[in-house]
Amino acid sequence: MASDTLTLYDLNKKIQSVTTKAFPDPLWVMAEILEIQVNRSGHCYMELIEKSGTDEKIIARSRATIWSYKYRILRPYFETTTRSQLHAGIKVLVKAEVSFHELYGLSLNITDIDPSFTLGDLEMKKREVIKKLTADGVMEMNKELILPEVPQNIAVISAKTAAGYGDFIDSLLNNSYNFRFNITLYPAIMQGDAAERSIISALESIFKKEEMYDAVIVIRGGGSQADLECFNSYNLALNIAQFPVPVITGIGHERDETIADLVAHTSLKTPTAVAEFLVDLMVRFADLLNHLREAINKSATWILQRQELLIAQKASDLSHLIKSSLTQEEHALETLYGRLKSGAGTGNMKVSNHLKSYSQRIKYAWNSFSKQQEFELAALNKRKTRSTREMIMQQKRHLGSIEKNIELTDPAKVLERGYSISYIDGEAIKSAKNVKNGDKLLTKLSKGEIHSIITKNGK
Amino acid sequence: MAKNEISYKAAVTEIEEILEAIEDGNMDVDELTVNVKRVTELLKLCKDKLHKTEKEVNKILEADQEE
Amino acid sequence: MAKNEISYKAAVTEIEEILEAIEDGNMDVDELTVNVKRVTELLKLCKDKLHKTEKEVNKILEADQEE
Amino acid sequence: MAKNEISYKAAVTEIEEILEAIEDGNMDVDELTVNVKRVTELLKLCKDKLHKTEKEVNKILEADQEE
Amino acid sequence: MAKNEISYKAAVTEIEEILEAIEDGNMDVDELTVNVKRVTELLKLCKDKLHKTEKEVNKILEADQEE
Amino acid sequence: MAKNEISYKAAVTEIEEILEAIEDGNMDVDELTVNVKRVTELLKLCKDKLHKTEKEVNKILEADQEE
Amino acid sequence: MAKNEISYKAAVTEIEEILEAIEDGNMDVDELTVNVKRVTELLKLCKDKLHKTEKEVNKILEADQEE
Repeated sequence: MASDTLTLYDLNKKIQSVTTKAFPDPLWVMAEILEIQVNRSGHCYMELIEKSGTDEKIIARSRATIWSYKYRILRPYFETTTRSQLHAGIKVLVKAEVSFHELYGLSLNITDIDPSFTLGDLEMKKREVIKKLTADGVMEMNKELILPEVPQNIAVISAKTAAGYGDFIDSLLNNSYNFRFNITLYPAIMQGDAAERSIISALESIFKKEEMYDAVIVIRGGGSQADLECFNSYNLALNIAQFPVPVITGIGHERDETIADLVAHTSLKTPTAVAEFLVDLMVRFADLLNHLREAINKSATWILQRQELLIAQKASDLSHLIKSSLTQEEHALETLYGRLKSGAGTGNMKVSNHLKSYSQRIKYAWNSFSKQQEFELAALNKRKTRSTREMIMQQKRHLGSIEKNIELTDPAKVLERGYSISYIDGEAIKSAKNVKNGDKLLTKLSKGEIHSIITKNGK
Repeated sequence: MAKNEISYKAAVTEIEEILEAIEDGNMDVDELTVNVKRVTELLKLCKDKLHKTEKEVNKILEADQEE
Repeated sequence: MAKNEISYKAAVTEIEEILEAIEDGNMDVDELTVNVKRVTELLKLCKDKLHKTEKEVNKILEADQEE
Repeated sequence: MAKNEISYKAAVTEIEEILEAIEDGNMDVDELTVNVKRVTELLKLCKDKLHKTEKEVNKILEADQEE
Repeated sequence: MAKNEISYKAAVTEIEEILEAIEDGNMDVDELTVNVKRVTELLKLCKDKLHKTEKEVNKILEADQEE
Repeated sequence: MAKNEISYKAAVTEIEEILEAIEDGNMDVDELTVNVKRVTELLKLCKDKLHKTEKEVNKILEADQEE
Repeated sequence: MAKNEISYKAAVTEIEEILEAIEDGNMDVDELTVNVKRVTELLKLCKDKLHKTEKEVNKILEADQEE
């Protein structure tokens, strides 16, 4: 046996002393809770791990303990701050003493916890889920469904025994208006690790009878305030968002809404609030019906009154119209009579004027005729005088010119100018040819005659 | 009466024909007197008719008013 | 009755036609008396009709009001 | 009377024929006196006729107006 | 009944048509009496219908309220 | 008288015939003398007639004018 | 049941349509009664649907308790 051989106890004791030496003070350690368990004496035992950032492979693992006296203080501190329980899957920042026990091995003794680290982590997770749902395009899907005015047929997802459920049913069915609801419970686990799967399976059951329901109510009453983490789950939100019936949540939180609330059609704070909301819808509808009834009453009355007025108006119109029509007709007849009187008068006047104009026309015609005739006779008279005188004058001129011609031709006149005519044997001599010597010549002059004998003939 | 044998309208037509002939100057002076006499007769006839009609019309209208 | 053979409207139309002819001076004096008489008759007929209608209408309207 | 045997129109025609003959120089001086005398007589006849007609027409028209 | 053969609306329309014709003066006096009688009948018919309807409507609405 | 047996027209015609013959120049002095004498006589006759006619016509025309 | 054949929404829509027609004044008086009756029926149907006639609370709660 080698000299350096140690008993296990010795070895562990050695590790214990090294460890104690190496980690004299507590350290702040970041880790994820893999498992968590509280035993009967109130001690809390956890299995902490660290996953690789890339492939989610566990790269470190350690046990950790919160002793009951500490746990009683840390648990409420953590839960009120984060509104989440210490449960598997969350990341924590804890102050831990590294202790090594020869019998139990290495363990981290947690003395303090920083809830704000977990809170940040949860918030980040929540944001990631919202981001994913938004990327899926389902965030608004359930909100876009139309909630019937009268959601009477209701599927409720709740823990069967929960006080919230009882309150809900009570205020719904005992409403003071006697409204009627058909409620079907789909029981589910509403907290803890199993809640997500349980609620989704309830939704799936409802989905099979989808057409029977006007709304799906998800309520959770009375449980711990720090029990809401399951309602931030991506899977549950995806199921609610895509559900074909409007989902109304009444999960019982007071501050932040869960993702289930965000994607639901309507989210209310408590189950009772949901019940009031539903009753209120009914009241509003009943009001609408009353309002419509009154409106019908008013309209019908109005229409009848209006028609009555109209008919009365027509009756009075008739009487007025008839009277005015008859009066008008009477006036028209009087006008016609007046026209007859004046017409017959003017007719005669016209005709008699016409006759007067004839007398005048005769006068004018006669005057112009007689003037014309007188004028013509006067003209003829003038023509008579003028033409007679002209004729006489012309004859005078004619005779005068003849006289002149004769004077020029008269032999006696010729002789007066010194000419003479010689005769032989009574014949006027025009040539010396036949004249012989001794012929007795008688020469006539203007005044007197000369007798002579030819002695020489100069032929 | 012979006078009534000619209607008012015909009388007026004849008057106008004679007047036109005189106005055109186509009438022999010898016929003129005859024609003027004719026109005068016709005018008288028309006037008589007119007066008679006037009286009758007035009688009718007065009778009507009394009603 | 013969009177009823002509409607009120037709009577008025005839009256107006005759009046227009008289007013235009296109009417033969010989026809004037006849036409004036006709118009007077037609006017009387119209008035009678009017009065009769008035009475009947009043009777109907009064009966209606009493209801 | 013989004078009336010739109409106004015929008288005017004869006057015109004689005057034309004088104006054309176709008339024998021996006949001139006779013809001038004839024209003068015819003119007188026409004037007389005209005046007589005038008187008659006036008489008729006056009578007409008096009515 | 023959009365019911005409609807309220048709009755009102007919009343209005007759009234318009009277107003326009296009109605022959001869037809006036007949038409006035007709309008009066139609008015009565309308009133009757109106009262009957009023009663029925009231009955229905009251019955509804009592529930 | 023989003088009057020849008309004015015939006298003028004869004068013109003689003048034509003289103008032809074929006339003997003795004939010439005879013819000239004849023409002279005829001229006188014509002149006398003309004067007489003138006087008569003037008398007629003047008388006409006085009217 | 026949009642359930019409949904709230359809009932309200029908009521509103009838109401509009009445308010527009386009409704014949003859149709008024029928339509008011129809509206009243629809209203009754809706109210009946709304109000429960039997109390179901206990039934549910009891059933719940038994589980």
